[in-house]
Amino acid sequence: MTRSSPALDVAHLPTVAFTGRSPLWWGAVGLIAIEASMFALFIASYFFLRMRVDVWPPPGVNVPRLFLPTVNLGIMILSCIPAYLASEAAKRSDPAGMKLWLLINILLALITVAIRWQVWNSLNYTGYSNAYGSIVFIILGFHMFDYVAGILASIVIVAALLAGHAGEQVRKSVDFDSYTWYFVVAIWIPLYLVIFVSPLVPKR
Amino acid sequence: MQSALLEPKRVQLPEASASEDLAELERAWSNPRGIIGWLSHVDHQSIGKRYIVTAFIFLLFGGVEALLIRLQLARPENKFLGPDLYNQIFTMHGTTMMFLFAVPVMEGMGIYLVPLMIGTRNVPFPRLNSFGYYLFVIGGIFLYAGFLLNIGPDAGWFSYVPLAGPAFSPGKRVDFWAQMITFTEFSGLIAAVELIVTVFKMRAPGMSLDRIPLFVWGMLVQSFMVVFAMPAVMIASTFLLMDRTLGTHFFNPAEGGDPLMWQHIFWFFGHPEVYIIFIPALGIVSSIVTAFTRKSIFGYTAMVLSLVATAFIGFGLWVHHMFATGLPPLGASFFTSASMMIAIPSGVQIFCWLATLRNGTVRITVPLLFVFGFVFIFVLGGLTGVMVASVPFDLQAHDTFFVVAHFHYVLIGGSVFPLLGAIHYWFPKMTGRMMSETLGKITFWVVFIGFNLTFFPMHLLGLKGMPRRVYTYQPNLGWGALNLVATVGAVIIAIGGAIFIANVIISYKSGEMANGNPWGASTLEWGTTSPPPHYNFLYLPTVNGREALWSRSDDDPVVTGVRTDRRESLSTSILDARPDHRYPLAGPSIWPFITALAVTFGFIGSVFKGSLIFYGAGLSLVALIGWFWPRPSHNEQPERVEKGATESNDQVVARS
Amino acid sequence: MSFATTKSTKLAVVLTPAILCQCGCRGIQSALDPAGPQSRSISGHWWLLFWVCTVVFVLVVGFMLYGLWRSKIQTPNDAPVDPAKETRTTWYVSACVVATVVILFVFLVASLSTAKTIFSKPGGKPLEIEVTGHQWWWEVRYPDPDSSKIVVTANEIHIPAGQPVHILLKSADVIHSFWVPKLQGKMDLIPMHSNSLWMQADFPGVYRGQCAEFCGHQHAHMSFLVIAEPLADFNQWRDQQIQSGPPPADPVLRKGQHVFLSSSCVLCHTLRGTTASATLAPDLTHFASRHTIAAGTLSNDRASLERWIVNSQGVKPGNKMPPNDLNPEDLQNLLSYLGSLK
Amino acid sequence: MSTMAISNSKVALCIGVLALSLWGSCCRREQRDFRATAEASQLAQSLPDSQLHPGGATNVAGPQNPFQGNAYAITEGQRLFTAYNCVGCHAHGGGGIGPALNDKVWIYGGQPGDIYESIARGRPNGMPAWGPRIPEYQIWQLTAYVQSLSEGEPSIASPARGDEISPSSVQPRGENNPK
Repeated sequence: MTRSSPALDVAHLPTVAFTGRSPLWWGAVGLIAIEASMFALFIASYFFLRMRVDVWPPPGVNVPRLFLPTVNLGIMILSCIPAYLASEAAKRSDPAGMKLWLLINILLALITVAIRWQVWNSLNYTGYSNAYGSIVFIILGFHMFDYVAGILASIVIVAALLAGHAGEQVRKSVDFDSYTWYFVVAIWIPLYLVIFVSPLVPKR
Repeated sequence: MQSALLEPKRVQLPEASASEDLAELERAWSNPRGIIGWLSHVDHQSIGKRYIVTAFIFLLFGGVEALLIRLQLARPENKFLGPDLYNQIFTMHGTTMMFLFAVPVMEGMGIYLVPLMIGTRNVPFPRLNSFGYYLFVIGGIFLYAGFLLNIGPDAGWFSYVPLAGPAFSPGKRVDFWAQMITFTEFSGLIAAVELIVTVFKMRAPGMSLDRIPLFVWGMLVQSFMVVFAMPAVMIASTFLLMDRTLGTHFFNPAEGGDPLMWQHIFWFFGHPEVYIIFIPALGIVSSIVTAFTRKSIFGYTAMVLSLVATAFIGFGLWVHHMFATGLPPLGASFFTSASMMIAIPSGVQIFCWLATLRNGTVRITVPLLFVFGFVFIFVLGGLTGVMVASVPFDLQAHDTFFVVAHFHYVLIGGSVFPLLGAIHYWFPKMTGRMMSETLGKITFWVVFIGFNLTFFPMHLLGLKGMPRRVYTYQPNLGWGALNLVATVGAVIIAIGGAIFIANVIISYKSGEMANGNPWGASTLEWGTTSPPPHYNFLYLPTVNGREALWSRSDDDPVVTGVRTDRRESLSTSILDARPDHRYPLAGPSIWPFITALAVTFGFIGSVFKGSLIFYGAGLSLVALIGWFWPRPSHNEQPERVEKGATESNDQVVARS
Repeated sequence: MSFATTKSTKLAVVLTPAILCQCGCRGIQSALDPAGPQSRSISGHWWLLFWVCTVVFVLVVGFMLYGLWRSKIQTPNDAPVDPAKETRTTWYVSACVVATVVILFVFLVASLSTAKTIFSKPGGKPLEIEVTGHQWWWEVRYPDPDSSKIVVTANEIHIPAGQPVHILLKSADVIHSFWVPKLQGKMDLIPMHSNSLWMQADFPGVYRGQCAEFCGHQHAHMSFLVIAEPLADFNQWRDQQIQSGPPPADPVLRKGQHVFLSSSCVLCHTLRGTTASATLAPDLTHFASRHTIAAGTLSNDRASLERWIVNSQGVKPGNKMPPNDLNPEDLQNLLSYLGSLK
Repeated sequence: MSTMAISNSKVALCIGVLALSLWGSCCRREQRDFRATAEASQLAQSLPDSQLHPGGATNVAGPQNPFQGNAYAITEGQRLFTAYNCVGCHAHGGGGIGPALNDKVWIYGGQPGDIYESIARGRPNGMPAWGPRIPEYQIWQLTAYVQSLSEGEPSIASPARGDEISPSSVQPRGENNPK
């Protein structure tokens, strides 16, 4: 086996890449596509159920005021800024920046969770009341699950950073965390419109 | 900057360096030993083979159930199985075949073959991949454990509410069904994302989009369909489970819910599901036809476009399962046209294969025989499919044995025949040994004859008015003779299955040894040894044509500079596959298995008590931290070799 | 030669449907043995689909075998690609695709026009019948503005021959599907949804129907009969069904009625003219005029009825009728009484 | 290798034990008992006369419900509860003319035997005696359902809600229990 063949030497290529160049980014896109189709189907189910009845929401259901949910949405959108700055810090390989911005992100997120809890408690129906309650609560619940999962992931990453890890895996994770966070916030906009705004539009 | 990279340098690869690389690769890619080690495997070959073997075991179970169904229906008023057991068995049969066999086996083929075919070392997220496998196998075991404990689901594989709802399906039977869906869909989605990213980012340099093998295109398109279709069934099963265990009202018409919503969501998944099973099979057929005609498939672009078109149209057909629910006629005619339209891309593929066969030089081998069987059976099933797309005829055929015949022609013809061909075709690659051609030919003819004997009479039964899912029928209806013929056919298929299993076992033990490329085929997986080493290729290949191995010359470069002392591969750009960066791959880990157990605890627990899902989530979080917590060995330093954990080098070298 | 070919072709054309019909078309529940305009229209549509698809199938498989044979005798390995041949192949393939599109278009048009026929409201004032699906039997009701003229029966639908009927479909529990293959395609009965279909029997006769959507344990034993009669006979039947049953004439029947009214029977069944008025199970007012018991499971004779009453679960496991442990005398009296309910 | 064999057999043993215990708990819940013989469906025989008074002792071990924990029987009981018009007085457990059944307050005792007796023989102030009309096994099914309303039956065997057609009749389980 004498080997004298041309070779494509890639030794000098980097081992980390971000955004569209990175397989991890595409993995996140896949995850986001799955979640997005789930939420799209929730919305479709919501309107399917709405279409089937004459009065929507059903009599006796109080739709919450728009104020708190809207403020909450504002804070959520705001929380994307520290997420973005954290991911930029990750690209620069700047552990202090990652820590700082992630912590701010987590703080803002926790505030929104508290406000949400307040909103939930103000609803006078539950998932067991009727089909309206069921669909609204499953949307709220699923999004909350995603949201909390995102926060927990950030907390774990911060813990890793505090423990002194700042290698390529952690940097990739911070980056990954940022775009999943954008998604979780972005998908809330249509959900907010469906749950809090659409009931204000009278059904014919 | 990067395009300069494509200019290869001529370097000497002295034997010494090659064997040094070889030794390092062997060490970096060896799998740990023992039970824990076995559960830690993350290489795509192990996971792919596990998927395939597990799925075939489920095929065996599903087949036995089919046989029991046929025995019960062999004669009128048969008392062999009572209605309760019969309903469980036909539900288990459908569920097993759809969720535990057809989709996983195709995904297993993809996970095994795609990285080899596109010339990389592993899928990009190896641990996630093994996590997906564990969820699948646990979901399957869960369902069958339930069945053996008399908790077998009994509302049909599409569990129409209200029959499957809390009031008409007491106990945990349908809950087990619904939660099994969650397990298998998780695993399906994971495999889909793996495959998409593998195909997008891990292709060998030079394998631009228009050089991707058709099988890989098939897996890519299938994975996209999975990503958009499977969330629907997860949602549907979650709704169902919540209605059943928590008392929500998604499907309760009394409180504003709607039973038809179940059908819409389920079939929004359920129809694409058929194409999820069938599109990889199209890829298999293309591979086999190429290999045995020694010719590129005629009309590569048309083939790819028709795959994509099938996927798109596949999402617009779901309502044709609901023609009898009393839809507005305008809507129905839209879905009729869409359902007929999907025959066009399928037709294009068939015509292109036939053109290839006609123009090429055909070697008739067992895999190709299965392709002929595929064309014969699938065309017939496709034509009956066009028939039932017509609303008026469907109103007669729907939910009768005509439809049973139709979808078995499409699914067995369109998917199982290519799959059996694929096993005969890729067996030498997977095991290093050839399968017996003689036994293979016998398998083909026995299965082919048995299949047609079983399912052709069902068309007539359906037209004579026999509804599906009846556990018995009365003698004066005149269905007895045809049913008996079908049962005889089923027994013949079972004999064919036994011959196939015997062939696999005999060939695995003592088949003729296979060289790297026994068929003289063109795709990259045939460019390495049989079976391939754990790292797939000593040097990652480059590609300069559609039929990679046929267009390859000694002057074509191989990739060097990817680290061999740890698991690493090359990531390339999406469109034209230029080298982009070196991509470190995760090594063996037990954490995916532990995480799967934690998730299992939550999923199974929540069937019995809703709040357990939160405990499961907590456990999963702990497991995930264990999984993802950064370890130095994973990053900059070379992989540590665990003591005594490597396979002995001699062994591996001897094998390769 | 040519004569022989035409003759054998003709023979084949004549024989194939005949053979198919022998094993495929006949039957009390066969979709290809139509007895009304709707079903006949569908069946005509089917034969169009069948013949065209058969031709396509033969062509494709024939071409596959021909291609195989051609390539076997062709020039051996690795002949250089001949561009003219490639172009020719492109043309062939395109022609096949165009043919596919044309055929599908024809099918689509045929399908839409058939759909129009079977869904459109026929002329004349149709008879309305309400059918409600229960696990596992059919409630049949002939509505009338005058509530004393409402007819309620079960598992048997009488219709006048040669006249369209409009069937309104409802469900009391799970989804069922109403299907009389010889008269019309099927339609689902869905809780809280109302569906309906048109059908017509051209000639007097008995047409069997069956539930076509899986609905639980006894989905297999959920059939019914459609009995088409000349209009006069139908009207006579209807008038007779409107009446409540006559009081029992002799002591045996009186005892039988007493057994009925004092046992579990009354909890589920109605006998108009008595205190039994529960609607969970079939109305038995004119029970003896029906042809079958238990939704087509048994024929309506004394022995079968005895079997059914004593041990219905042995006949139709899982059905909602409890077994009845009556003493022999009561049982015989009850059987006589039920047998008298013409 | 031998250690592996040992651990394999241990695993197998554990799985076996687990399977047996699962079987024990599941076969009762999942059985579909179709009462295939007439003897099984005699009309109700009264139980020994012991607790016919309001406030009768509930701790005395009475006869066990043969359908204890059986999901099919509970659902059948639910169907019969509507079918035999128990809802007319008791609504869907919430009470009306008759007492509420979805609380832990029992006037005539909450043991299966007491409930059986109440259905079979009736109680003063309006509860009719169903014994002469309803087969014994159906009374036990009703008993099981009535017990499930107050969580006297395991929740994994009880339906989460009904699928009634008339909207007013729907009252999900647990509505009265604060969550």
